[in-house]
Amino acid sequence: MTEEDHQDSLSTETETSSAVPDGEIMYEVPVSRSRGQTVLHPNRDQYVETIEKLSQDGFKVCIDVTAVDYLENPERDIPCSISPERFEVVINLLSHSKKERLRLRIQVPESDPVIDSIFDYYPGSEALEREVYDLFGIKFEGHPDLTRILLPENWHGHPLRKDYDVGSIPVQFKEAPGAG
Amino acid sequence: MIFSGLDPLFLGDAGTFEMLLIVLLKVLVAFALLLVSVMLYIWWMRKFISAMQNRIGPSRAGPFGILQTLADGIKLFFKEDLIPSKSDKFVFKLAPFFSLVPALLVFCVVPVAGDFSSGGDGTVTWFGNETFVQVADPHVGILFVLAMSSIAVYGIMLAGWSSGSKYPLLGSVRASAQMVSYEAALGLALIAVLLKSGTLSTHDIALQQNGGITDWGLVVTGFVPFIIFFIATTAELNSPPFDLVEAEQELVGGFHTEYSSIRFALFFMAEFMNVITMSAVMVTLFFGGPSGYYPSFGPAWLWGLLWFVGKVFIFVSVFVWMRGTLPRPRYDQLMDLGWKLLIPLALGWVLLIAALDIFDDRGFGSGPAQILIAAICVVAILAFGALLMIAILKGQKKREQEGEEVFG
Amino acid sequence: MSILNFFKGFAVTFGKLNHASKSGKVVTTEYPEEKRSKPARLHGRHVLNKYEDGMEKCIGCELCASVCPANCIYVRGADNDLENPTSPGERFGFIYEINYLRCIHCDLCVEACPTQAITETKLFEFSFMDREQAIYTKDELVVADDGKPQNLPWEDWRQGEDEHTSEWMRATSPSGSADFVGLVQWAGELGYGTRKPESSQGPNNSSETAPELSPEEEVH
Amino acid sequence: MPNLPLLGDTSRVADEGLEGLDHNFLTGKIEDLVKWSRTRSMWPATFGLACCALEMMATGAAHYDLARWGMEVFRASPRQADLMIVAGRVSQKMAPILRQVYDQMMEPKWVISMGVCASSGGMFNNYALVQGVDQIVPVDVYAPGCPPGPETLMHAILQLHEKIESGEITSRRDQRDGGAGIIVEQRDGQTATQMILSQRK
Amino acid sequence: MTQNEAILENGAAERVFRRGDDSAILRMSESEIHAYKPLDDRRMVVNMGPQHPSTHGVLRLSLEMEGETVIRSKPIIGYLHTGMEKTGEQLSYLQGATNVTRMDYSSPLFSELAFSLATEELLEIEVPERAKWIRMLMCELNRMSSHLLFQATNGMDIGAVGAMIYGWREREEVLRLLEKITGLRMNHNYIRPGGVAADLPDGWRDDTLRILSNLPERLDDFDGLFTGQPIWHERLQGVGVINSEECLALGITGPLLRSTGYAWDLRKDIPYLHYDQVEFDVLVGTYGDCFDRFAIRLNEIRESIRIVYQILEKMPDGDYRIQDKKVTPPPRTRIDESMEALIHHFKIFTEGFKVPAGEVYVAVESPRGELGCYIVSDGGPKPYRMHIRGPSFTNLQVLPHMLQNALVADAVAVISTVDPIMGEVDR
Repeated sequence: MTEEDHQDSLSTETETSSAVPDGEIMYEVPVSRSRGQTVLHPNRDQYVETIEKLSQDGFKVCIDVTAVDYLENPERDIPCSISPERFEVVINLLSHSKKERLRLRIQVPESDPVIDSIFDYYPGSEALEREVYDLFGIKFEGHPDLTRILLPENWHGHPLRKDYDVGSIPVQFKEAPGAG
Repeated sequence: MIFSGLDPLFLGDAGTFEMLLIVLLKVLVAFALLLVSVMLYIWWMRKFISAMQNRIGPSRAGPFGILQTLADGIKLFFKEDLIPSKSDKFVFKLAPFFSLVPALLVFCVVPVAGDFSSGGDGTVTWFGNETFVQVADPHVGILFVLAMSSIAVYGIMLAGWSSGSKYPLLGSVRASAQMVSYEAALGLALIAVLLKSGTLSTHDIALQQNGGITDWGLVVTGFVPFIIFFIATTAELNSPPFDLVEAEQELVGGFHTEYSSIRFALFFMAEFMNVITMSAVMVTLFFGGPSGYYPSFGPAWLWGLLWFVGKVFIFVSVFVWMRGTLPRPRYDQLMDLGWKLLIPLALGWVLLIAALDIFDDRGFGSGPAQILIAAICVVAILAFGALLMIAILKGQKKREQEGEEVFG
Repeated sequence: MSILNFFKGFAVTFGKLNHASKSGKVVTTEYPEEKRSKPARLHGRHVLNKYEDGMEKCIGCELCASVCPANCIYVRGADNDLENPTSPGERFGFIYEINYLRCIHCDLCVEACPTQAITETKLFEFSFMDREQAIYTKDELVVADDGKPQNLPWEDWRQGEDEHTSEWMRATSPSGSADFVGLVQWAGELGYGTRKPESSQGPNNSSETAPELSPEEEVH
Repeated sequence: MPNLPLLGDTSRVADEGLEGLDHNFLTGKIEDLVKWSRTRSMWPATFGLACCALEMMATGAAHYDLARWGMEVFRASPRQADLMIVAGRVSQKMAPILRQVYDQMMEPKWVISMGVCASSGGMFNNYALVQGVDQIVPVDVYAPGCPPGPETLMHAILQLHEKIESGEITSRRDQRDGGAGIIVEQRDGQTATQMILSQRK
Repeated sequence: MTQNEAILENGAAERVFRRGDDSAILRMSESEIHAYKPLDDRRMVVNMGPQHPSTHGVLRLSLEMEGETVIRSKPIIGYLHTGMEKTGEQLSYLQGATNVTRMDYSSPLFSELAFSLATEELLEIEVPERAKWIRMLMCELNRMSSHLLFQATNGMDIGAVGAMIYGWREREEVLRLLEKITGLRMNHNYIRPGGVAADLPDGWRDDTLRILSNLPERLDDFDGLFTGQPIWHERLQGVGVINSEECLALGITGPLLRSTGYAWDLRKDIPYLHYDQVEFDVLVGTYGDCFDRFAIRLNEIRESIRIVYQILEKMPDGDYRIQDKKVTPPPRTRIDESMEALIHHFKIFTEGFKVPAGEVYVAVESPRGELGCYIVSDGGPKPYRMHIRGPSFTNLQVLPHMLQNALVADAVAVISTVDPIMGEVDR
């Protein structure tokens, strides 16, 4: 099935079922385009179903799982049916047969930073999800071994959150103010 | 003239002062010579490897870096020593000596020089006394070599075990298994030489080979025992590519991981001293010891010494060459090689030689009978080998099946 | 023939023995006795240049400090003394420090400097005993009266390492535009005068200068 | 009697014990010999962390050849190493291990902080890195650069050699608290440990 | 692609999905592993690394072993965590290349390329032709040096110390060319958003040709040392086997994936720069074992040589940076002449150039696999979020599966041929 076919077959369905999504629909979820790249915006609760569909549709490889903290920059271009939250989990999928990439952006609220793991569909997401957990504090439900991966286990905080300080110290100079 | 394994020094009168002097001198010279040659060998090893790698190698310690090993030694000597708290302290301290002393002792039975020209009797005359240029020539010289090289295993095994940490333990387990199994191949390869020479005395073995290359053990025993002996020696010495015991990339430092300072230096020295002594043993057994072409001028023992040193030098260089070239086999592959190839091959070869010898004795010394018996032996060996291979393959298949059942 | 293959490796290593084959020669440069010749663009230790009349080039604009990803440059500008100006123009670099324990030699400062005041020499052989020593002040960075970089006692200067100081900046056209190739776009330096730009942005620029000898060829 | 044959000036013995002895013919030579051996056979520990580790290994390879000083013997076991070249960024997670390896090394031991990341964190002035390995272990020589070229590393090593050769080995533990720092009082007539390599043969 | 599809039809990757106790992975946190005492007496837990000669830097492997056989294992990483993604948010797009280049330190130019391509995608600009070809040239040279580094470390890990020095020696030749072009031996900061930092220097062509003519002979040396060597076969063949299905499930890319016979190379399949204009072959293995991975890397150097010859032929002249006032600083003569140019110069170097809001993911084929860069821009001069998808990070997940039932010595071979660069794993 090509991309167009999907849009044709799915758009008729969604027009009747859901509440006025803007623009395109693929795999029953709203779509946006960023610099020509296709981005799906599934709901946090149902995104695993989307993943399942995608994995059956040739997107055999999960290339990347990461997250973005939109604390300082709440505006972003997402379809208006999706309400922006502080965190966004970004999943990159690749289809070798179609030579295509797809990106999923899933909104995760700050109050409840939990999302389902996609380990059962893509075992390769294990380390990637651990990294997101480590650096952003987003928990993945159903992950077999959700522990810190990059930082020591007794580390406090999640450094890639925007409210986490960079932690830089002043550079040593001889005549700069404060230099000894 | 064959002295049936006894130094002519001790023939005749009861001990004189000169005899004592000569023996003492021999001990001292052998010890010093060995230490100096170890020093030079380590330097040569590093230089030779450097040359193979288009580098310069040690060059700042003395001219051409020749004092490099001395610098290493002094530095290690003045380094802080440590005995890990988890270790078995007595054994930990003892182990390096277990390693070093046998290496020194083996060298005692090697004939280093003497008149080994064709017709010579391998003796020199010092202070009016006729003697061998070797510290001792016991009747059981070869057994002594075997015994000492086995004791050296204890040094390594105990070192790893007593360190009280995991990598050295793995190293020592490897060491004991590897050395015990290669000891067998080593011994069987030796038997071929012994069968031919009919004596255990190293001096006599060397002396029997002084008639030229066709008399060398290498040719007499038919190359195969030498190859087996060489491979087994490499494994026995932990020399690359069979340095699994200390495999740096796998076991950090193997048995000597926890050793530092002078104790480590002793291991270090023992390891390289073993290379020299085993090369010397190999030269004695298969390459005629100090025999070779003796010009008519100059003292004969000097030519013997030169031949001997030259041959040993070639051998140690080959060890270095291997160090610089070959990747390291895996532990189980090494054991496979020992048990499944070398030991059966050595055994078969001994049988072949023995059969040929017996036929010789019975008067079927020449002609078609010999060829026939050789052919029969080869067929038997091949059949034996084929059976062995079948057994190995069967076993492998069975293990694979079991593995599949267990692990899916 | 696996047995033959076993010995192939021995042939390779033996062939590498010095002068035993084409690829077998010692390639070692014997530092410290000899030093390999540095490529002209190497990012080494910085210098602060002067104009040909002896005035300092630095105007204390702090562009270098702000572009430095490691924040290892500290600059403060001050107004020139009208009677006895340090640099042409209104201001000069009053304090100039580089912390070499932070500097990553990315040369963004050289690209940023509007007056080509800071450039890099080809010296990279220096090391420090303590942290203070690693902070170079203006006294150490600025070129001497003859326009040559100062040879500090812990630096290992050799002949010619000061010669290509501004090479990175002069690499063809600093803006990338082929129209400006070959144009002199910078002021002269004390001791070296006006430096020529690098040539060509064309497909074949091998013919103009003889290829630089590689160090190993020079050694032997 | 201040001056004794073989022992030299003994006037300070009353105050300082044996430390107060000048070096005489015998001990002076032994000390020189030990220093010589330490500079000619300084085995580095394999402590590669990041980019600098590649340059460290390149320094050991054919084009630069650390083996000239007998330094190609990179020891995997810290027990046998003399020199720790901290080659690369030291993260907060790695810091305790680095210290442990340093503690496992036997005296005398030296540390070269190779590259700016090890020396000060370099451009990564953030939460994850230790901002200077000298907070964890005493550093003898800092090599700048990111990464330092092989020559820079060799320069640092030679500086360390020079430092060892000009320093004293007998009384150094008192002066720094047990660490590897080897800055000690200079002997008469030696004022600076710095050297100019180009003048050296 | 039919071949790839055929490969995939053979069975599912049951092994990697297993979650329970019998899986290959020791699924415990570090402190749990520390406290863990295997019930079975014959088993012990051994830590390999982080300071271990063959773990390529600071990888730590916890191995549950029975004798010398590895039963379960877990790679523990983070010992080189540098906080680069956080630092990347502090640096402007102009400075960003200095940050990313330090991730994969054996092939720094690829990280720069991914970052630059992503930024350019956000800016919606197209770099000049010459810049593209220079980028390709540099990347292929870097691929050679990276694979030569692999030959060196791989040889060292298997115990062939000689090979190590040969690898370093050939790599040094390539590094010297890179140094001549970029001014630095490593961490070049050369490929930047908008083009490259400087044009190729005089004499680059001769230097490149010299390397290209010398290298094949040196590669034959590796063939002599390794490829036919029986011990080498014994050590690598049939060790660390993995199949395509497992690779895809685990998100493995690069030579690891190709070693299983699955032809997937971004240069060929989703071409970037001008890789569609050069001829080269995607090398695939058959068995997916260590030997295939070794052979693929060795022969990829040869393919790179082939590509570089074509690049030399096709190298056009012209600008090497985009002539866009917003991105590229003005020519130096203009600074003195025009106030506007001076202001541009100051703006670019103080605050950097602004990048329109949006987010983009761009991937390139690094020597280790797919190297991706995900950038979110909020319209300012610094990335709002900069994430690098390092191939080694994902590839490391394969270790426990390859190591199951292998010996310690195999572990060394497997780690070596997975060829992780810890800088890129831990970032």
